[in-house]
Amino acid sequence: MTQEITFWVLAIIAVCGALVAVVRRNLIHGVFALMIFFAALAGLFLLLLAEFIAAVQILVYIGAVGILLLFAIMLTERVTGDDGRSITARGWFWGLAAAVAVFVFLLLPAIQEADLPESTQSIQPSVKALGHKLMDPYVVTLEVLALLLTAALIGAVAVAQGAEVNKKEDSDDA
Amino acid sequence: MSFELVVAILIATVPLLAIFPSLFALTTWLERKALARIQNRRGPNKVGVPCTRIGLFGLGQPAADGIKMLFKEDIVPKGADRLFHLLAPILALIPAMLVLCFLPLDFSFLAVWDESVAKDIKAVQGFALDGAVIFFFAITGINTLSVFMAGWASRNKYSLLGGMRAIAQMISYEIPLVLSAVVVVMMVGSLNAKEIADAQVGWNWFVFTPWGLAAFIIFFIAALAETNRSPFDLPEAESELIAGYFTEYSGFKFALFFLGEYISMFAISGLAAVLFLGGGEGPGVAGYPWLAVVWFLAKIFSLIFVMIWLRGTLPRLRVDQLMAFAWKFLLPLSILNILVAGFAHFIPQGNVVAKVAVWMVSLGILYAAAKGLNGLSRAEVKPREYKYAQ
Amino acid sequence: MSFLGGGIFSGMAVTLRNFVGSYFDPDRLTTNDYSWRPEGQLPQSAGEYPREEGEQLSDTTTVTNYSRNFPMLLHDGGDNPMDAIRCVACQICERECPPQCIYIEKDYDENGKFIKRPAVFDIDISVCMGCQICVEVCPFDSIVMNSQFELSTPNRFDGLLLHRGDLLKSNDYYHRIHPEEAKARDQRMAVEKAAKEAKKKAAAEAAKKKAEEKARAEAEAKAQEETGDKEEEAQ
Amino acid sequence: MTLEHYLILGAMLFCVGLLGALTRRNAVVVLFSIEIMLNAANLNFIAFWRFGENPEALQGPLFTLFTIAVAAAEVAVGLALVIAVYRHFKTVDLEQLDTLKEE
Repeated sequence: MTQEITFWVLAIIAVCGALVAVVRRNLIHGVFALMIFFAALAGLFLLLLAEFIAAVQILVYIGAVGILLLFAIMLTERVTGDDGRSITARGWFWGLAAAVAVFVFLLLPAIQEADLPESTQSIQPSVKALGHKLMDPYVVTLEVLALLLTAALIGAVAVAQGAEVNKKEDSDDA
Repeated sequence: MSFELVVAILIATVPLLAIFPSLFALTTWLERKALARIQNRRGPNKVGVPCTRIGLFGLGQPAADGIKMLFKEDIVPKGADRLFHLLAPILALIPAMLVLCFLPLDFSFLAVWDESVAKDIKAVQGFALDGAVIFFFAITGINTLSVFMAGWASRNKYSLLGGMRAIAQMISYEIPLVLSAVVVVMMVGSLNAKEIADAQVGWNWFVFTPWGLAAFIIFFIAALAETNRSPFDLPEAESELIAGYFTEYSGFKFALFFLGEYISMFAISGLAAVLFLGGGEGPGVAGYPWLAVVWFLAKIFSLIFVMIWLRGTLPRLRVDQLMAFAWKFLLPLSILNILVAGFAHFIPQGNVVAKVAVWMVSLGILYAAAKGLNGLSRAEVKPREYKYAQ
Repeated sequence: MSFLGGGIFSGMAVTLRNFVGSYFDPDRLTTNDYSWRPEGQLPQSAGEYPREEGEQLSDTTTVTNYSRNFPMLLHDGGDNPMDAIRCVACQICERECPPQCIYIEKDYDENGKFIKRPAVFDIDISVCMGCQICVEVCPFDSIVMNSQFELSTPNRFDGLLLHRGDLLKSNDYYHRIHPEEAKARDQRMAVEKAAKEAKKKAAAEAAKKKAEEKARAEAEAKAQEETGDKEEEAQ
Repeated sequence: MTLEHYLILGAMLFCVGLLGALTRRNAVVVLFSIEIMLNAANLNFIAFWRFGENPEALQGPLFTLFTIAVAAAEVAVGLALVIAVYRHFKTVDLEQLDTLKEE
């Protein structure tokens, strides 16, 4: 019973948070709604006994991605975050229609048709087991991921700084 | 949910909610008193028992301040975002209170009447989670958001500047903070706070190993920055930003910020005590389990006193110095520390001589690296050049 | 201490000494204790607070020499302080002041000639940050730090703008509040003055010599001229 | 709670993300929406792991862990691109970034 209440509350918070994040005009409000969505999802992970994933979700999404988004908004938009122009693209109706159609005609029937397992097995969540798995079969994946993150770091710095360097060169030429 | 489970949850959480806010009141008094004594002043010494002239060393000051804060007018600036302005102090307090449950303060001794309730308490306490330490860091990170929220919602350029400074600082110092904790996690092989504390039983505190000492120093410095304590209190630099992100806060919202800041100070000192100072370990714990809580709080308090002492000693850093210190000094040093700890752990240490040799070598490497990094990142100090004089 | 972080530890030792010492050594408690007196004897208004400059500082304390608050202007005594003011309105401090809280206007006599003293010398102490840079740059030792701190005022605009009259203090006062510093400054000034006078004397002697030489040369030239003239006449 | 609940929730979140990505014109909001879609997928991974045959293999959490790391890298690079675009075009409005369009 407690689990069901928790699930419904978290599900409603998650959907509302995501919707607000997507439709809100003020971008800062949008980012904070997105944080609420991430937090609700972390709660759902906890409910599914994936506690390490929940911690990583909070650490990465709220602690890092959210702050990064805030910085990007502060650097690109007006500081108030209010977007004065029309917020939706020209074909917004078709976008809405496509999203609803994907849900109603593509995802929902697939879920309802599928033969899903009903019962859960009792599990003992263990960070140690996760760590061992990362070291034994998935070590190459981990290394590739580390490489990817390094590349992303260098790439992000290069892309974000590139314009300035180019500008300097341009002004030197001129 | 059974009634006994509810009782267990209450026993596991209520002491935390009772102890730490009252310690907060005591700490504000201690801080003001200690700072005053360091600066040759007396500090609060008038407020004591109401309606009398009994001073009680000014111990009534926190209560008087609290009452004053409650009755102050709550001002919201005209252009402010009212919702976020209200939410920011709450969001500052909640994560700070939340992380307290990941400190291994075991209150199961309170359930003297029933063994099963004591067992339940052990099960529901936050530090029983397998990844308690990583949860701690994750939830501490939310604090940053509240700082931004306060700075942005105030519609004040100083607040926004303070908020952005705070975010940059907190993100930068979170990395050495986590990396220095990784050393301990590596040594114990667990992210569970209880297991980490238990691994240090019998004065095997991690602070007494070379890598543990280095990690403790890095952790403590990063913790100072993370909780915006002097000398890293740039986000609230009074002389530059007129208090930074909470410039526009008054009354009880301001008090909430204050409370949140102190609670996160307790929390991070508590984590330092768990990781490096043996948690609740101390003489007499085996016989009386409640002594563990006392020892733990004593360790937290000694760390807090060092924080206050440092605040009375050191001047504030500049922004560029702050960033350079995090990225050019603490970060490489903490990564090197992980390497040193790993090697030292796997070098066979049969006898005492080998062990001492390994310790001396690793201490030497760490010190030399710190010295070298310090030399590399130190800016050339020149006397001030005057433009017009001479 | 030369090891890494040693500076921090020695600083902490200093503050710890202060912290512990303040409980045993009354000299380390420098605040005036407005202790509770029986009803009726409490200070009724701000005017009853110790206002005299001398009263604010007890001379037994060790920090008196180094306590500083806002700048003041020195004069060398006499009935009219403006005659003995050291400031020559060179405006170096005005230009060097980081928060730009000093405002100086030069003084002119009736003929519009600059006389070396300030007509207006204002310091806005709501802006001043007490950095002491003006003291460091002043070539005439005319601006030094005061340690008066009872500056609270009901008016934040005019009340916190100190004018020339408020800032002018005698050298004796300076000796009273910062004895060591003032003595050192006076000694340095005396040495500098002596050196300057010696230089002046040397310069004067040199000038005298030069003048003598010139006179001699002129005399010689004249003599030559005269002889020349005579020769011409003779021719 | 059955698996179906979680899957429908995931599907709904995915569609909300899709809606944002298709209809908003601010590049940062499009990035949010992509994050929402990735998170919906993560929810599905975890739900399938929890209700699946062999939870000891920990495939769901591991895949989610990798997804989160990749998403973090993606956000970092994406936001760097947004900033670069903003520096160049002085806007992050996706409808105005049409220099390749035939006039």
